[in-house]
Amino acid sequence: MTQPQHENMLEVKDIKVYFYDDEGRELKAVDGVSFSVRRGETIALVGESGCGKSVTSMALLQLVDSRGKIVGGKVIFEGQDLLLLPEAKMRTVRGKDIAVIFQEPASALNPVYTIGEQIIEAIILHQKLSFRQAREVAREMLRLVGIPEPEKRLNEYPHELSGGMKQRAMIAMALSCRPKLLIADEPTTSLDVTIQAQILELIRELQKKLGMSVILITHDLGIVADMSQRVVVMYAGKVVEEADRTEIFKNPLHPYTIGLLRSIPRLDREQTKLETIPGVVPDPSSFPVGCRFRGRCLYESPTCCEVPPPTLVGNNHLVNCHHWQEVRQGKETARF
Amino acid sequence: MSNSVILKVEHLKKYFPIKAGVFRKIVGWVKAVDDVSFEVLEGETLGIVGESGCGKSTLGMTILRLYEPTAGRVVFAGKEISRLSSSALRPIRKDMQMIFQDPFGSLNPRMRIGSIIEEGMSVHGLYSSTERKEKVRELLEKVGLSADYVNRYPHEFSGGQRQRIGIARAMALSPRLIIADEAVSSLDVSIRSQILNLMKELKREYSFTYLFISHDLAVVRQICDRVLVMYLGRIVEIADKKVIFSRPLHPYTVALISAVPVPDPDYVVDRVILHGDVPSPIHPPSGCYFAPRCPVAERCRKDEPPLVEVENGHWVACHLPGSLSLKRENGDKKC
Amino acid sequence: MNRGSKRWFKKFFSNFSAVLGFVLLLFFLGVALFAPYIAPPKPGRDAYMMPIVTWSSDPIPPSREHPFGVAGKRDIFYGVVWGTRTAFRIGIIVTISSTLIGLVIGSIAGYFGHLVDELLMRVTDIFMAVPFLVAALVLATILGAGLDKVIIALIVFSWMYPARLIRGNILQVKEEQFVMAAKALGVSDLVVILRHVLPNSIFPVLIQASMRMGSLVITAAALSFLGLGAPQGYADWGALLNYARNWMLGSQGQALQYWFMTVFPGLAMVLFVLAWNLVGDALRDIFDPRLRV
Amino acid sequence: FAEMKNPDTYIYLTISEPDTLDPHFAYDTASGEIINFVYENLIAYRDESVTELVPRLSEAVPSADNGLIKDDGKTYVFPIRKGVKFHNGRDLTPEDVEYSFERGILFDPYAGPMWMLIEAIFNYGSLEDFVADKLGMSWEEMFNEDGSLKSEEYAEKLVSFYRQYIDPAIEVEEDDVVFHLVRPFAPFLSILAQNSNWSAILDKETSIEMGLWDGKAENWWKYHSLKKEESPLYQQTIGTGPFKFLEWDRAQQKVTLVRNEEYWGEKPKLAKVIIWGIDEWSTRRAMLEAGDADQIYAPLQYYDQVKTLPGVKVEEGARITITAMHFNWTVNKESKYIGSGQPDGEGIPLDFFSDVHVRKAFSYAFDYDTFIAEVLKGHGIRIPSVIPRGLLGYNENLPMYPFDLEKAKEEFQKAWNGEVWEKGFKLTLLYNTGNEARQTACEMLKENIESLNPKFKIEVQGVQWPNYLDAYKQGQLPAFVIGWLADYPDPHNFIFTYYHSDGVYGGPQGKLYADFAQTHFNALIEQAIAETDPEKRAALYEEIQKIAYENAVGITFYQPGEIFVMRDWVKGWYLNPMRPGEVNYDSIWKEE
Amino acid sequence: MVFYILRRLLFLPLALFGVSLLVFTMIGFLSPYQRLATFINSPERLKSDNVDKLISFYGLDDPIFIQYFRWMKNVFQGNLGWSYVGKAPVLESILIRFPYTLELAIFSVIPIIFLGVSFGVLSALHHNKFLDHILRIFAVVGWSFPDFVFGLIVLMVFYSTLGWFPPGNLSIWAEEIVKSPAFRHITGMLTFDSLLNGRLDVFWDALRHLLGPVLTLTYVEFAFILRITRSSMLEVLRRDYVRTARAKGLEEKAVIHKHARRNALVPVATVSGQTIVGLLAGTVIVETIFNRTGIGSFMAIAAQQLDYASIMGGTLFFGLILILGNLCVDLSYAFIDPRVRLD
Ligand SMILES: Nc1ncnc2c1ncn2[C@@H]1O[C@H](COP(=O)(O)OP(=O)(O)OP(=O)(O)O)[C@@H](O)[C@H]1O
Ligand SMILES: Nc1ncnc2c1ncn2[C@@H]1O[C@H](COP(=O)(O)OP(=O)(O)OP(=O)(O)O)[C@@H](O)[C@H]1O
Ligand SMILES: [Mg+2]
Ligand SMILES: [Mg+2]
Repeated sequence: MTQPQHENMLEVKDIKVYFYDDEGRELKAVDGVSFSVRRGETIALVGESGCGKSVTSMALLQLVDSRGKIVGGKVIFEGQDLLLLPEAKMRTVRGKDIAVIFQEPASALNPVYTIGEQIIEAIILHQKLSFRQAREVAREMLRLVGIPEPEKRLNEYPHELSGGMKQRAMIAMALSCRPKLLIADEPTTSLDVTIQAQILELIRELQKKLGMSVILITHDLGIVADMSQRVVVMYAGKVVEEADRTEIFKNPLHPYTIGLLRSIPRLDREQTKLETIPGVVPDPSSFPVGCRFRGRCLYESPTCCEVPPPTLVGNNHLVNCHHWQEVRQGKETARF
Repeated sequence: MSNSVILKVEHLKKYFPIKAGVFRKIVGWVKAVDDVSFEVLEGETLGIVGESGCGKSTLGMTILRLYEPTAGRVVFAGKEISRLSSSALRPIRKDMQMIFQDPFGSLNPRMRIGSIIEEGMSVHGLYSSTERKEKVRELLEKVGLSADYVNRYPHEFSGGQRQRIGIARAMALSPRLIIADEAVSSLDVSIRSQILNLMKELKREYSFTYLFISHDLAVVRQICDRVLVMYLGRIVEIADKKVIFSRPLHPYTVALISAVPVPDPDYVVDRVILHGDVPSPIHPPSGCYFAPRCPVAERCRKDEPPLVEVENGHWVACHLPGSLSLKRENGDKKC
Repeated sequence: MNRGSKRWFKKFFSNFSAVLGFVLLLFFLGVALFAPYIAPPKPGRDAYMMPIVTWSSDPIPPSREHPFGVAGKRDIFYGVVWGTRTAFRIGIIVTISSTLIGLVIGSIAGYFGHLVDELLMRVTDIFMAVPFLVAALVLATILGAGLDKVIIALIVFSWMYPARLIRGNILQVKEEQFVMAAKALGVSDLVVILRHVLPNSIFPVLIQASMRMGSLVITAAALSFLGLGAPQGYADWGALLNYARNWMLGSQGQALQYWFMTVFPGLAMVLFVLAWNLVGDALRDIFDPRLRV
Repeated sequence: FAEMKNPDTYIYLTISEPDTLDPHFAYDTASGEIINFVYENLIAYRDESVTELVPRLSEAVPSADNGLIKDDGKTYVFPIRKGVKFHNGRDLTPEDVEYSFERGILFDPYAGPMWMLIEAIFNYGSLEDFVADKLGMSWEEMFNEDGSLKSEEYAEKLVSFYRQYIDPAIEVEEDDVVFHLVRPFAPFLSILAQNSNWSAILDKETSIEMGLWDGKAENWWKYHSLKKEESPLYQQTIGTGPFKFLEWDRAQQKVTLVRNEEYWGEKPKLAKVIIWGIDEWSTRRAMLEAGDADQIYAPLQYYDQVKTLPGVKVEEGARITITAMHFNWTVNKESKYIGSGQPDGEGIPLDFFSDVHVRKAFSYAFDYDTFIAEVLKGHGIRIPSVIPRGLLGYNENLPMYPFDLEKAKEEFQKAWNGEVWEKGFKLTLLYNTGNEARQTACEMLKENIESLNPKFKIEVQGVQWPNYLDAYKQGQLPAFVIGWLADYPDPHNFIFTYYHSDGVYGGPQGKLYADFAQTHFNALIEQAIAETDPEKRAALYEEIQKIAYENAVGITFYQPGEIFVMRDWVKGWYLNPMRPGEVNYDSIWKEE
Repeated sequence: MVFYILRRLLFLPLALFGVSLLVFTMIGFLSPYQRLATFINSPERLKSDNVDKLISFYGLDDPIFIQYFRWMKNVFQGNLGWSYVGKAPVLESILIRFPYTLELAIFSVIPIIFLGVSFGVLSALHHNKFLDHILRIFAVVGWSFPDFVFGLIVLMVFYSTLGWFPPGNLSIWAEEIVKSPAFRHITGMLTFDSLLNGRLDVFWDALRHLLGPVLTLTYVEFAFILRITRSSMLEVLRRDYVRTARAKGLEEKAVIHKHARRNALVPVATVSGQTIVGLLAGTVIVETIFNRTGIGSFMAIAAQQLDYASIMGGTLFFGLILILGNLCVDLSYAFIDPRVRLD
């Protein structure tokens, strides 16, 4: 937010998405999330399962499930608040300006239509091309994402492709209209490591080629380290820390971020005992008052019962913790 | 760590019929486990790694005779169990247990966790009924859960807690061998290390023998003594953990290790990016199964490489072992 | 009651149609239970036989004495009230028996698979290849008149549906890891079925059964139309509607002259079926794992 | 408001479909209705009368007066009409007549109608009985299962049987056909006049071509009692009647007749007749209302529904039929309908009904007048015994049991020495489903009797016809309600049926009844039939009826009336009580 | 695929044998007198003396296996016996009636599926809202109304009052045309045949006669399809690919009608197939009321009269239809859902 406005392609301000279950309970799945994305930049949204990463990204496109409601905030995309756009206008943004790749390629592709039909549909919709031209574009896209024999694959159904190929087809579909922003929601979790490496490589290349911004959602810090420039760490529906990649890995200031980093088993070195974050993730229907990491945190104090404001700790590093200074201290002590 | 062999697997095969569509017609066979032989020593932890679908779980299940082997032998504690009748097998089950991959699917949703943990003991007639109850509480506490949970149902627990219940169930019988099938892979990052620590601890305490199945190399590195790498139902490499992670010989192992993203922006590996997809186990390629994706393959497409011991305890199935090696810029220094 | 089932109840009652169905069902249950008070039978007579109130078969419109009118020489009100018991009886006996038979056969087929499965499923196929109405008609004719005979016929030719369903479910549940886990513990086959497989595959069967509970009343009415079923004068909605059959068209210029013959038993029947269906639907919405969030 | 459609086509909606078109096989009114207009008899009833006869294919009605009845009523002569053509163009000859009767008698299908002629001419119940008696050997002894002869020697015997008895009984003498009866048989002419079936005249040559009996003595037995469908006449006709048979659409249960333009007599006004089976009452009624049908079959209970329909008229009439309940004096011990089968209050003993007091009590317990007024809506009458009104021997002054519950009670108290009253009883009255009046009759008896004593329990159970037939045939019914429609308008047809120990309904009344009938009825009945003087006959029948009354042999519930529902535009309709079917197609017409 | 079909067809004779054995065994429990009812089909026919002779004449008192064997022998000679209900050989009786039933089934299944699917989709889109409740109650009312009640209501309203849909198959004049030699019978179904003969007037007449029963069956049967569509649609709407379609920027209409419905229809197809098969077997009551003598009422009467030749023949025929029908359903499933492959 220190960045000049025009550099930000997308600015999400204090967005809130609540779900209501059958019993009418309110689930504050996303509760005041803000971040921004610059042109050509890859930002990573990390946090463990259920912390609201996907819901946040869906809220950008206003595709939250019918039980959920965007109850507040702003989504400013190229100077326009998307939340104020009428549905018809919003539809032209979806797929054209902002595209998504989903986690499970197998279920995100419609099983009864061929890959070709599904890609072409989007192209015709947004680019007003004839079927023939659209088909040409689709084939080109498939070639671009490295699918051999694209002509043949166009006529195949999703179930006829392997997992990696399905994901590539998804990517082709998302990129077929050359979006300005790509949301990649855990694009590789269901894939094998070697395939994952292939796909991530592909996204990186395409991003370079097409010059788009990417929001990469993942819970794998390894991928974050590999792919992103900036990192937003979420916990229980809130952003707990935001910083540049190196900063996050070198100087994490939120106790959760630190715990996360430490508890991951490392391939590059052996640990006699893995660090852990004690306790479990709180139930989204009953988050603790105040800081939501309360109860699992080493630095907990009575002040934690109020929600801390995001604090800027220099060099683009935001953290949501009362005790960040202690943390820095403690960390430093730990280091030496 | 004693040196006696507790488990010996010889030429084990497990093929599944593939029934196509709604018509249930057999159209081919999935060679999920295809001629696998190895040994496990008492007290050691053997990691089994490989991509999803390469047959790790099937191997585990077949060893335990939860699947009937298609061919081959399994010798457990000196007894060949692959031919025993199911009633003769039942008492032996006490000594070999499994922790299942899926903490949600492996607990009967309609049973209280007390009875889930107790079931094995009562089947094998261990202890009296009150002792069993006591034991259940003890076990719950051992795995880090409150003993008061006995009357709860599985759906009242989080994934990590359920995995603990699964571990308690396996431990209740004090088995000699535990097959842990991806015991942590479905867990959240922050929970995973809790469970891994628990398993390590328990092992130290009871000196189980673990067969630790995982596709996560980082986890394997933290917990195993030896590592067995599988690809499409076959073993491609077995070696000591140290050896595998420092000097992998099979190109697939190399690619696998290099592909694991490391949460450290400074750690830069020269990634071996493979091309193409994993071939289907229904129509495996001829020759070396890895050949179509292998960056260094030559004659491999014709001849199937045998599993040979290239150095002490290091077995590889490759015609060109070591021709692809792990390159990292600053990864080694931290080791 | 644990937390989970509380939630289900809450969910159940937050659904309008579920509540409607449940209330209707309670109402019918009440009518069935209190039938002797609502429509007291003549002492010494079989209460299920509707007493004859007139000798002419002409219908009599509702009056103070016969609040729903008279059809087939019998008081419709009495018939509707006691018919509730008949409806429950047919529904419950047939559903329970056919479900149990289906359960046993389906479990055996599903759990043991292979040859046993093949054999049992072929037998099931054969039973299914006999058209239901014809089979029931022949069987009921062979067994002779009477509600019990019809009930037997209905059971003999309806166990296949739960059997198939349970088999399918068991095939699915069988692959679940907790079944493997039980096997790994050395639990014997029978216990695995009874303790692990059945409790987890039975819900769809129960839901289906609840729906069938309602539709059986329709089937029984169809048999009644074809001259089978409860003996003449037995309190049964289908039989009452059957009395209306030849009076449906009314007399000239008064098409709706005999409305009461159809409306009251018809309403009872529709509401009864509706009730079971709504409850079944609601249960499905709650229990069907595919619809669960 | 419906207008008249198809002025020269008549559409009659009924509930049944013909069984067969073979006149010697058909024994149901639906078949008779077709056969009646396609075939012709020697003589016929005049219009609505059942006593006056008119010549048809015979040129005269034989009588003692015109000399065509001879030998004290043992010989009948019929001068055959000339110039009559069959539908296929062949001429009618006396040989055709002889052939027709002989074929019918030799054919005598099981459960068919030919017993009537066999009884009238030869005094046997069936051809097989006749053969067995004359040859001293039963049919089963001579024939294999597949119908072939067991031995060739039987063939000779059978041939000579034909030559000796059948052939001479019916002879052609020049232009006449002569019948020789073994004894006088009063209703013989009535049997011949019954407008259809058994006395129909076929074309001999065509019949032989079709594969009917070849007219020869040799091998005649091969043409005896075929299966229904095996008769070549099953679905074709070779008659002389006013209508030609056009089509029998079995999918739609629809028979179509067309006018015989070459008919020798007065030609029908209708060009086409459609007789259509529609089972559902409401559908029939709707079609009548819409004018898509001219006349429909309507059960009595729907009288109120049709009497006010505009454009529709309801005619009334009665056929010669009765509905009665008779008792089984010796119930089969296998019976499921007699409770425990013991006189213990939970059932009845097998011979329960052999006590006259029980029967009387039942007779007093039926509310005849209410029944006729309410259930039959006044269309029906009470009659003293089984002889319907309109027949010889009917006398409305004969004694009848009134409805009197007090008397019924007294009788029950007397029955079985008071045991019945003390212990009570339990039995089941069966009726075959579909007949509402019979059902109500049973229910009425039940209600009334149960009201006498709480220990009396009667269950009224409707069963499907197969099960009713089974119980009936096995003698398991303690009492049965059954009707009889006259085959010919003569009291013998009723008296013999119900009271004679060999009667169709005599047998099912059990062994004890047979003994009773033997001593009380049989001789009188046989005497009455051989008597030719009507007055003497009438006296004999009255005597029989008195015995029946005194012993309360059965309860005749009613002689029903019927309603005939048709459009106003139907003209010239009348009912002959003996006519099968409801419509006189040959003389009816439509006119707005 | 061919192999699969062959395998299924191989089971056919076995199944039919099983069915015939099952039914014959049931019939075997009947006493000869009960069986006699086929030949003595009403009290009227009891009037003759030699009724009992029919029992041995027709071999009704033979041991049941002998009777079965006799029947089987005839069947192998292509003779299914004589139908006393159909008054014609069994096969002929079935074949002349079947087209009527088939026609009714074909004409009914169109509105049944159309209404069932459109209302089912609507219901799912308004899940648990007012419209959903109304539609479902409307459907369940139809479903739970005994068909004879609704059939008679239709008859009353559309024939008696409005004069639109008369019962029966054809008007008299049309029947004359159909029965004339110039009219070619190709399918046996009146509507199709009249079109093929170029007789629009006859076609219209036949259609008029069809509409009453079609209306009845539609209202009584569409609820089932509605229910399946609804639950399948509900399930599909939660699927990820629906979200993908929305994310592409498709209009909601296209999302639902193109992406969701097509998938939801997969199970509906199976059920529809079963509905057709069911209609072929179960239109007894509607046939009776609208006086369309079809195979259903034929079988019902045969069963009531215990006409065993008709029952046996009919069950064999139905068995055949049901088994073949289910085979077709399974095959069609493979064509509708690309995931199912027949190799
Ligand atoms: N349709 C929905 N109805 C109710 N609650 C929902 C729905 N979708 C999401 N939630 C809730 O919102 C919270 C955030 O979910 P979200 O999918 O954003 O998590 P995530 O961070 O993407 O997790 P994962 O890594 O598992 O994808 C969760 O607690 C979830 O329970
Ligand atoms: N019951 C079964 N029937 C048919 N095929 C099976 C069955 N179980 C496993 N397979 C197949 O066998 C192969 C090996 O499966 P397995 O579950 O052993 O793999 P895995 O290595 O454990 O994979 P993951 O890491 O996903 O658990 C796969 O191709 C799978 O599809
Ligand atoms: Mg997510
Ligand atoms: Mg696995």
